[in-house]
Order: sequence, then structure tokens, then C-alpha cells
Amino acid sequence: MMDLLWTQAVFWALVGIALLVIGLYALIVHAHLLRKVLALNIMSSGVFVLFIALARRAPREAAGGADAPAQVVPAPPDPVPQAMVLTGIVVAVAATGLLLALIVRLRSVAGRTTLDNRADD
Amino acid sequence: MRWDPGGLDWTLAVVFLPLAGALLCFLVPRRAAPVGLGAAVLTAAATFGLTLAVLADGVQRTALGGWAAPLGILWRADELSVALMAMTATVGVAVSFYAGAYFRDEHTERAFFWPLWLLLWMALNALFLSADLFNLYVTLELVGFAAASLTALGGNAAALAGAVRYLMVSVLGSLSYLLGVALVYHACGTVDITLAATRMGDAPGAAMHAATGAIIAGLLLKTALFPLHFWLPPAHGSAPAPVSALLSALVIKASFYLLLRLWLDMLGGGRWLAELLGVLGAAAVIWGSLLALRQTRLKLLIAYSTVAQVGYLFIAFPLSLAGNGAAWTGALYLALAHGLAKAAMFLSAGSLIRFGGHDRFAELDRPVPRLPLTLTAFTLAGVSIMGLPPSGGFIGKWLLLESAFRQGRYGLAAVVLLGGVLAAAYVFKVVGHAFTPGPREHRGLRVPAVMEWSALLLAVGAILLGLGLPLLRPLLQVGPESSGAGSAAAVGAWG
Amino acid sequence: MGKSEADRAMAGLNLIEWALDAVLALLVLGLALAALSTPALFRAVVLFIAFGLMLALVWARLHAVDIALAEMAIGAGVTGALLLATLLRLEPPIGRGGEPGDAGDD
Amino acid sequence: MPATTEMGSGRDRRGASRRESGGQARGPASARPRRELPLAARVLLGLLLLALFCALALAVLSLPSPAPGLSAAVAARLDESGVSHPVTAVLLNFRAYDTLLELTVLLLALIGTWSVGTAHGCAGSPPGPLLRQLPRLLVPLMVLVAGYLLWAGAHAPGGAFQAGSLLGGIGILLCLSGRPLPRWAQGWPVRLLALAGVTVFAALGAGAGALPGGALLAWPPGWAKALILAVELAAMLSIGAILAALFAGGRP
Repeated sequence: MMDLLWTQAVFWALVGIALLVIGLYALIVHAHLLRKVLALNIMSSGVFVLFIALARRAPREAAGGADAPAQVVPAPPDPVPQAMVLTGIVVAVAATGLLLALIVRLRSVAGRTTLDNRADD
Repeated sequence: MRWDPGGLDWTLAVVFLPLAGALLCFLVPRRAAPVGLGAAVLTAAATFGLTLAVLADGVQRTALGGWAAPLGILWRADELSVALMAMTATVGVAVSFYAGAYFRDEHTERAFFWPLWLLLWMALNALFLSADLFNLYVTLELVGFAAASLTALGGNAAALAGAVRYLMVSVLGSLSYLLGVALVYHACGTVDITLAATRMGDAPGAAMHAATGAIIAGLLLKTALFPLHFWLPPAHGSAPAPVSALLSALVIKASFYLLLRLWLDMLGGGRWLAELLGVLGAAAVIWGSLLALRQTRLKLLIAYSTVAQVGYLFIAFPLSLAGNGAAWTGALYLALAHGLAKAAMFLSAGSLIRFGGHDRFAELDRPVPRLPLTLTAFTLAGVSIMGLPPSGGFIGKWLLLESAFRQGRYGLAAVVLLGGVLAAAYVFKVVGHAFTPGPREHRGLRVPAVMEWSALLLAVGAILLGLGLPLLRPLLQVGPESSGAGSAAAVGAWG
Repeated sequence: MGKSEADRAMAGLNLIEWALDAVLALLVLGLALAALSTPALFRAVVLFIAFGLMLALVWARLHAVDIALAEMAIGAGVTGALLLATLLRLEPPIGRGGEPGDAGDD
Repeated sequence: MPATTEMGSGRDRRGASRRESGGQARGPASARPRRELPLAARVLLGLLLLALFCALALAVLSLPSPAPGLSAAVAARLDESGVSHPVTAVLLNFRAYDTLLELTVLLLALIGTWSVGTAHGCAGSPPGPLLRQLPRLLVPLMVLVAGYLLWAGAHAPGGAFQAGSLLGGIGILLCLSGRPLPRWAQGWPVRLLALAGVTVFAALGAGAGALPGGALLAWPPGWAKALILAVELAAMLSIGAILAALFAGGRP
């Protein structure tokens, strides 16, 4: 049973890493700033998924008794990573809002939506 | 678990005073400048109080919310964090006075500079105080947002592009850091630095290597170590001058401080990683100095000089492997001296821009006789950047050189010396042009005396730092044994 | 939480749950890839919003209901609205007269 | 680095880029971006990222199976926290300082957004009849749900963030339906609303520290529930106001 929970944790953690890597690739390859914002958001989603997925490996004893049937009840997930990811989501939306405002301003001042620089991130 | 009131009042003040000031400035934008200046002076005074408290009573610990380490968040004000906070306060007060004059006629910039700058200050102090990995992530984001918004105050295309790039890099760096924190949490079951350090030994190696890599990569990106420095010159070169001073003097140091703190207290870092950081640091010194030499715009020159100076800080990593703390003291000395000197340089550059309308220094028309204080400030700051005695930069480089020679690391020693020579070349390039008449007669605009004096006082501070070695030594004694063991014992007693 | 619950859990985390996980993961990854590679920005933003909604389901699967709610409201809702508004502002209909979102990337 | 030329040769390159983007905007929608990395660089990048994936996957696989998380520690102290939902207890009591800083992050994003320009209305086009009528129906419902989420947060999933983002959604809806902020509210009232969360949180937290035997952000026993609700209420209003203001995209 423990193995199944663990497998699910690892499975979603790998999905999170995949999201992170996909986002990083797009962040580097694309020039349009809006696309970079999307990429950053997907990257942060990846980190959040990893963070929460690994919390699925909660300790058995949190579920209750020591006998076998009680052990297989999935324990309530660790609340601390959840609180941290909630914080992270709010930070991410704040970053998105600020970035988009700067991008709109850049567009209206300079008429471009790229960093216009081959050395950009 | 409960605090004693003496120390906490100061720790509370250094975070909550700038926060309160920022909130007030935002609420009444018309009164932003006097309110902001008042909050800045009060914050600096509180920092001074905290420094004295730490020197007198040792490390100040606060359990926020009264919850002990694994569950709650700890503040820890030790010598290292207090040294950085004191530098922040010194630079902060000078820049605040400067900015009061600099933004006097620009209403929008004035209304938004103050809340953003005070929030940046609050975030920096919160970062220097925090002993909790996840809380540090939030403070890192605060610092990044504030710094990028301040950069955008420049308003033109270059500043906005610089700010966008800066913010993206900052968010990316924080994300990498957060990834590392997530791995640490899941391997050690805590985000408290000291507790995590004690549990890292039992944690699986692969996870710890990945966490170390992610945390260090994110912080290197934020610290702009070569070759991750690409975002720094456009941002620091195009922001308004007081903002550039804050970015180069303080914001870069915040991520370096965090890297150093984690390296000393938690990550411990392997030999190869230290050597790699040393090589990158050496490359940064050479590359940054060479590019600084090629610049024709003063602020870009100063920004590339920052790229080079960041390199010195990382040369200490391989030098500290032998186990003595002299290299760390040297790096910290350099960080503090660079903070004061670089802020003075950017502030002088701002005065020169006000005077001439641009910062192509070869075309400025005889600034020396007309702005003697500003040019004196620039030259004195240059003395510290070059590392000539008796400046703070000299002491820092000398400590690095001493430990390099003692270990027979002649390559690193050569880089330190060569960096000094190159710095002399680019500083004198600017100063040389300052005596000559420009291509056109230029009347030059008046520069407020506050702007000239605040730059000069900072530069004098950078020089005096070199004379204050005996005074500062107790603050700058860092090493794994000085901070780690004591706090581990304390947390054991608390938990 | 008696025998039946244990049985359900024993047999429950089985093929169906795994299929659910797999389909959800494929959807999330596919939507992320599509949002990042589709040439039209408007479509990219719409796909991103769909990605956020799917992610909310992932949080629910991972028993993180708070995050699922927040993701639905903030991640998909507010972020999506911000992105769409920005798209309108970046491509003002005055001037060249292209449909917003119709233009290619870059 | 080419980055140096941001100011120097920026003007002509900027002109070039505008021509380029103009040309592409008129081109077919399927046109791939021109200014991409060369293929070899992209392949190299892909390989590097694959290596990154593998390294992180190895790290994840190496983690111990029963996690040494903090759920037991949270459960042990849950009674003292004033709420019965563990996530809310972490957010507003055990790690309340994180949440205070997070509200500051939101406020900072708002100040940064306002510093770059003024808002020019929410949508490009005047709203249609549906969008004008929709708020009448939806806003009361959303307020109700937000209130429920806030109240439920003490013992079940929900809380200030979810409720606040719903309020933000109301703001966005009102903005889209062509109901701008009334003129009287554009000055300090809206600023005050945006500040309320951080201010109430910080003031109560510091006040708790001033009590005899209290600590910074330590809610006194017995008062925890009420104080947390007060903080959450202010935070919800601020989060809603800030998110709506971020959507409006500039200072009023």
C-alpha cells in the first residue's frame, strides 16, 4: 500500500519536473515576452506540483492506529507544503501582474514586445 | 521560547519601521518624501541599535508567533547579518537624502520611489534576519519585485526592458531556489536552516546534491556571477542613479549574503563546487573589468565594474577550503566596501548626468572645476574599488591575497592583482576625461549640494572602512564554527 | 474505516485510479506544451487557462483542496484574465487593424 | 555582451524590430517566430534540459518513503492555533509571518504596476448587453460564496486567499461590464483598501508582541480565533482590491 502512495507521489513529482523543464525550454527559446510569462507560470506550476506531490508520502502514523487496516487509509496530506504552495501561487500571480504591466508599458513606449537582445534569458 | 524584550524591539523595528513608512508613503503620496526620509532615518537608527545589541549580547533570536523552529519561523540576528544590515542602513540613508533632491521635480517618480525603496529596505532586512528557507524565498521575491519596479522608474525603453529582464531573471532565480527548498523540506522535514543542517547528513545524497545545485544556481543568477551576469548591466545602467546605487550596492549583496549563509551553515559545499565558483569568480573579475574598460557611458562602466567586483566575492570560496576564516573576512570586507564605494560611484554618476544631461563621460565639459565634490567622491570610491590603501577595498583584497599566497594559489592571487590594475585603468579613464574640456562648451546645470555631499560621505566611508579593521573584525569573523555550532546548540535547547 | 474501507483502498488504488492519473497527467503536459508552442498568442492564453483548470483537478487528486480552490480562482481565473487583458493592450485594434490574438508570435 | 548596446544603438535596432513585428503581424498566423536560436543550439539546450530532468528525477527517487513531514507537529499544536483546519493554522498562526510578507508582495506588485502608468479602461471595446447584465446576477452570488469561503476557512478548505481572489473576480467583472471605479474612490479610499490587509496584519501582530508575555505575531490564547478572522477579513478585502487593480493595469 505504501508503495502505491509512494508511486503516485513520484509519478506526479516527475510530471512536475517535466512541466518545469518544458517551461524552461520555452522561456529560453521564445522571444515574445508574453510567451515568456506563460513559460514562467508553467515552470512555477511544475515546482508547486513537485512540492505537493512529494507530500503524499505522509507518515503512516498520522492516519491512526498501528494495525494494518488503519494503515492503508491515506493520511491527510502534510499541511505545511500546502500553505507554502498557496503562498507561492499568490506570489506567482503578483509576479505575473507586475510583469504584464511592465510589458504593456514597454510596448507603448518602445513599440516592441521582445527584449530585442540576443543575450536575453 | 519567549523572547526577552531588549533585543526584539530592535529586530522588530528594523523590519516594521520601513514597512510602516512604506504604507504611509503609499497612502499619502503628496507627503511621500518627508515621510519616507523620516522612516529611513528611524530605520537606520534602529539598525544601529540592533548592531550594538548584537555586539553586546551576541546573537539575537526571535521565534515569530512564539513557535519554535520546526513549526514556526525564526529570526536570527548574528554578526554576519548585522554587518550587512549596517551597510544597508549606511547606504540607505545616504541614498535617501540624495533621492530627496534627485526626484524633487518629478512627481510620479517621487510618489513611487519612496514606498518601493522602503519596501526594498524592509525586504532586505527581513532577508538578513530570517533563518527559515521558505521565508527567505518570500523575502527574495520581495527584493526582486521592489528592485525591478525601481528600475522601471527610469521610464524610458531601456529602463523598462532592463526591468522586465531583471524581473524575469529574478523570478527564475527564486523558482530555482524554491525547487531546492522543496527538496530540502521533503528530505529533512524542516525548512529551518539550522535544523536542516543537522539532518542533512542522514538525507539521501542525490536529493541533497540536487537541492544544493538548485539553490546555488538560483542565487548565482540573482548575484549575477559570470556568465549569469547578462541581465545586470542593462538594468543597473538604465535605472535612475539612486536606484542603480541601491541595486549595485545592496540588492546584489542580498543574494550573495544568502549564498554565503547557506554555504556556511547548511550546504557545506563540496570541494569541486568551491573550485568552480572560484574559477567563475576569476573569470568575472577579468571579463567584467575588460568590458568596463570598453564602455563610453559612465553608468554602464560602473555596472560592468560591479560584474567584476562580484567576482572577487567568489574567489574566497576556494580559498576558504583550507579552513581558515581569513578569506571569508576578506570577501565580506570587499562586499561592504564595494557597497559603499559603488553606491558613491553611482550617485556621482547621477550628479554628472544632472550636470551634463548625459553620461558619455568623454564628452562632459570640464566637470572637475565645476563639480569638485562629485569628482572627489568618484575618485575616492575608485580608490576603494582598485584596492589601494587605506581603503576598505584594500583590506579585503589584502586578506584574499594573503590567504592565496599562504596556500600557494598564485593563479587566484594574480587575478586579484590584475583586477586591481584593470580597475585603476577604468577609473583613471573616467577621471582623466573629467579634466578636459568637452567637444562643445556646456553651461552645465546646477547640482543640489545634498547630492554631491551624500556621494562624498559614502566614498569617505569606503575609505574609512579600511581604517576600521580592528573595530569591524568581531562583526566579520565568519566560519562554519562561529555561527553554526552555537545556533545548533541553541535550537537543541529550544526544541 | 472498517474492513470495507480497507478493501476499497486495497483494490481502489488500482487500474482506474491509475488511468485517471495518467489521463490527467497527459492532459496537463499536453496543454502546457500546446500553450507554449502554438503560434497564435490568443490560443496560447486560452490553452494556458485550460491548463490551469486541469491543474486544479490535479490538486484535487493530490488531496490538496485548498490549492485546488486557489488554483481555480487565481491560477486559471485571475491570471487568465490578466493575460487576456494584456493581449488586448498589446495589440490595439487601432492602426494596423489586425484581430487581437490573430497575429503570430513575435 | 550585446546587452551593452541597450542605450547606444537601441534606437535603430528598435525601429528594425518594429518593422519586423509589423511585417509578421500581417503575415499568416502560422508563421514561426524568426528570431529563434539556431537548430543546433536548440538541440543542445534540449539535451541539457533532458539531463536536468534526469538529475531531478534521480533526486526525487532517492527520497525516503515515509516522509519526515511536519503534519504530526501541526496536528499536535492544532488545538492552540485557534482554528481547526490545519492549512489555515499554518498560514495564519504557525507561519503567519510568511503570509504577512506574501500580502506585502501583492501590495508591492500593485505599487510597481501603478508606478509605470495609468489605467485606460479595462477592455478594448464597449461591453455587450450580456456583459452589462451579468454582474447583477453574479456579483451577489460571488459575494456570498466569498463570505462562505472566508468563514469556512477556519475548519475546512477555504480562507482569505480563495475568498479574496473571488472578490478580485467581482472587480474584474465590474470593470469589464463598464462600471469604472467611482471618482470619489480613486484617491485614498482605494489605496486604503489595498493597504488594509498588511496594515491590520502587521498592527495586530506587533500589538500581540507588545502584550506582556506575548511574542511578535503570537495570537494570545483565547483570542486567536477572533484575531485570525479579523486578519483574514482585512486580507480578503485587500487581495480582492489588489487583484482587480492589477487587472485594471495602472493607477486610477
